[in-house]
Amino acid sequence: MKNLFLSALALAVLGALGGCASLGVEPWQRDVLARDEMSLGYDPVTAGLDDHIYFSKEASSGGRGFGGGGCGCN
Amino acid sequence: MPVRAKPELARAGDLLVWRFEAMASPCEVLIDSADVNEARAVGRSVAEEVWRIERKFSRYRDDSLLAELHGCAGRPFEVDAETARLFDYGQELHALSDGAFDLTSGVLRRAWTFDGSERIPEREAVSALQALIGWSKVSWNGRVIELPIGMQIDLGGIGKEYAADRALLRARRRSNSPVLINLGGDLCCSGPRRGRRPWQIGVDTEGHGQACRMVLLNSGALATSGDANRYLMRDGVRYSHVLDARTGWPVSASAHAVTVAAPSCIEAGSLATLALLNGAAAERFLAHERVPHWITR
Amino acid sequence: MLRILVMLCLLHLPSAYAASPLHPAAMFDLADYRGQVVYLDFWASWCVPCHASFPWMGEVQSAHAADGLRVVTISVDAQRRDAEEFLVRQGSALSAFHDPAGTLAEQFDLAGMPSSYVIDRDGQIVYAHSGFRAADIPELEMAIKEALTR
Amino acid sequence: MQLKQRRIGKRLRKASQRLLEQKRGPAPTGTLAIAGVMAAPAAMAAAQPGEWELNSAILIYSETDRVTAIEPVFQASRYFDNDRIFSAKLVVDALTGASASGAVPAQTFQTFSRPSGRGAYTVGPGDVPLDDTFHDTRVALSSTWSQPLGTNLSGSFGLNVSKEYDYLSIGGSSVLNWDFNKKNTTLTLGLGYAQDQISPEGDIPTALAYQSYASGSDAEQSQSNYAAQEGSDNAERALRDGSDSKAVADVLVGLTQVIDRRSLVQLNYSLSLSDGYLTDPFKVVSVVDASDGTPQGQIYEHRPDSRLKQSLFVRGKRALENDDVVDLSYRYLFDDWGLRSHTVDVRYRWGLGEWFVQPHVRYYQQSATDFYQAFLIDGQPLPEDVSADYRLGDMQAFTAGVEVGRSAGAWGQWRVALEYYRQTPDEPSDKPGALAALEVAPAVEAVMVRFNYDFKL
Repeated sequence: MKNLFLSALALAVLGALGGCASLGVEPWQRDVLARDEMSLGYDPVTAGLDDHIYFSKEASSGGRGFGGGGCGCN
Repeated sequence: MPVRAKPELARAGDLLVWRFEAMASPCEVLIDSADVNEARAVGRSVAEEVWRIERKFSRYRDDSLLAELHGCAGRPFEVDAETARLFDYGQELHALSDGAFDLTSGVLRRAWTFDGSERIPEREAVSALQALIGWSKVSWNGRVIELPIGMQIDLGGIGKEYAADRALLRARRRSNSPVLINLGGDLCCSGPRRGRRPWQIGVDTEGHGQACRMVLLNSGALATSGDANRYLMRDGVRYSHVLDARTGWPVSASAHAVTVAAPSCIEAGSLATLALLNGAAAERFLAHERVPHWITR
Repeated sequence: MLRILVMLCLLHLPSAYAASPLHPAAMFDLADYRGQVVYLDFWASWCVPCHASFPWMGEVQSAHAADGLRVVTISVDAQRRDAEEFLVRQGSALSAFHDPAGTLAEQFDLAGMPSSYVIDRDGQIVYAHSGFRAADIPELEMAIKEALTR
Repeated sequence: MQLKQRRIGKRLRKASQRLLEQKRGPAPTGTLAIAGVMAAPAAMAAAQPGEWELNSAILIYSETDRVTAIEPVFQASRYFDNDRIFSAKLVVDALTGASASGAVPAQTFQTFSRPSGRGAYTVGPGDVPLDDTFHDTRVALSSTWSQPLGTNLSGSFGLNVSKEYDYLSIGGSSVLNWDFNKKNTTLTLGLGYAQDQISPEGDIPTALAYQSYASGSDAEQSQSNYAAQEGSDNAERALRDGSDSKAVADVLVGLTQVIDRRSLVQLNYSLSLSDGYLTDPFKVVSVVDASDGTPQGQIYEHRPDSRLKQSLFVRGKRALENDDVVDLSYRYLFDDWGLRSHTVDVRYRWGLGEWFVQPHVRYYQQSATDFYQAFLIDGQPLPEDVSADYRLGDMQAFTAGVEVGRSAGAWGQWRVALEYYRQTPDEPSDKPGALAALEVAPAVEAVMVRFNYDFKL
């Protein structure tokens, strides 16, 4: 199961890398992407609070990005 | 005295504009109101106040207070409170500029005419005039002035800005509508326009008759010193029209024009003038003062 | 008396823009600058390092105007208003063109934002750079000075 | 000739006020107030070198009858030349209230010892046992340094410390971002390591040992037994360890791809390995009678000593033609404890000029870990690992909320969010006897209010 999943992931990444040459925009076309709310790291403070709440209430955590660090939350 | 064009009220977009001439400049009052009568009343009061100040302090009129003062040279002359405040202010600028700004430097005009030609005056002519310049030679106690014979007071550097500020006070007494007063490039406004929109101002610092810069003004004043078209040129050297009262000669490496924004027009104008007198260091000077500014070199 | 003409324009009036210094991209022609060294800068109001590059470009322009340097800036903002507002904030007196369709940007094949090019007196690109960091300044100034003395 | 360089602003201001016969001090509103050359308010521009960006928030999280948390956050980021950023963040987390101990409810009063071993508390018939002495304050400090490492490579390096009354965590992390394909593609590699130390008051309980206070037939009896049993409780605790530790290592590989002018997609694979003491020292498992379902007592839970978590996270953001932004994400997570979870998160940012409204919906579903058991049957052999913590059981959770904010203005930007969160754990299917009539894992409801304020210096 795990191996299957990993190989599927590897395929997906390779496919994305291969296909991405045709995707994307020119540097001067980044007006919309440059907006704060389009950034994936927008509002890290809120993301941190959310992650912490769900970390302490559910058995899953992480994945979204890289907060790092542990916390002994109950 | 040239015949003045009759003041008139015009419409510019959704603004009413009262145009008049004063201090050898085209002047305008912009009123953000739809009420024509109100606008006319505001416009008139502004023009009256500017004309009053012009009459009182003009160096061209023989009935001005300054003409009377110059006639009394060598004798003590008591001035009214308004004049005293202007002299005090001039004295402060003199101190702040280490003497580069001087109310008595107007006589240099006899030697310098900035018309783009190469008529640089003789050294002797300038040094002869230097004898007639220097606020320190004037006796001034805050009420009574004694001007040595031959010396003159010229409010050229501060008069127009002062008139703009005074006229705005008059306009505000007349009306609550947003008002902007523009006296030939020195301007001040009563606050933002209706709907909290800023006044959008195009400033022509190159003298092309075309706006080179756009400035949005929400409150306070904007004044410009310097003029790209007023200079002398000889042997490839550009002589700016900014004269240092201490030498009688143009400030070297001075900016062509400096525009400054400040709470009052007199403050903006003085900062712009001081920036020009700072020559090559104008940028450093204004950056140090932390005021919004635009310098044309 | 100072004879500074001040024009008051209204935001919503088209005439306000006619008086603005932002020219359409179609008016840009490198040939107009033959004999001068051109520092061509592509910018946008949304580009963060572009904010830092403008004061520097202003300084470079005033320092080398007499040597024949022209700093020409081209905005790739989609909205003209955004570009104008940026210029107002910057208080920029540099020549500015507006290229919303990216026609010029495509011609110069920008590698990033901002992108700048030093073009010599014969109209040849002698230096290209993308991005603007404080550490880039010595190299940029070197490229400009080299083109000016050539 | 140069003039002296000195600030003359104050003297000039005073002189001009005297000239215009204005009062001293702050200029009256109107006439000559602030020199205001400014453009129309626009979204806060990105921070420039030399500037500080300050982000602050306070979260109030409140469960019905259970935990209440107040969590202020303050983050300061200093921008330096050449895209270097230093950032420091302080989080304080003050908890009060009760949390589920893991024990099942009973038809009678039950008495439990407190996690510290000092004192006891009583739970009424039919009520889920909640440990009501639950309060702690956590202080977490973290700092990050980011800088370019090459033309298309950047890195950020962080350190963090988190301290609670009985818990200490120290960790470090580093993230590398590699841009290519005209910055349309970014490859991210993240590594993190943390070392945690737990030293609970009353020491680490012995796994699977009976908690000293068995259920009493009624409250009075238990109260009266309290003093008599204290000695034996202490004796038992002497066998325990004072503290224990765990280490957590994280690896993240991510790919961000710009799709077109208005959309981008992110794909993350992350792996997290925890090793050491992963048990919750405050949780117990009830041992119930096989026929009538009455709790006979409870044992301390025990979880495996290591956990390997893997997750796949996909996120897409798209700005619509009207500039509203849709933010969609999905996470699939699985671990060697047998847990599988799915998380879907949807946000829609609806722009209204300088204001925005952002509805938010989140759905979470997890399957139980292999060792999760809501209770144990008396007489059956003890499993090696067991936990009755409902957070390790089958459950669904749902969040719905809305955020409102103003993204413009000279004084910074603020936003406020209100969210409702509801967890519904699955009820165990084979409850014996009287337990069948009781709700072992009731739903948990919480309300969250958050206020954010961002500004620059």
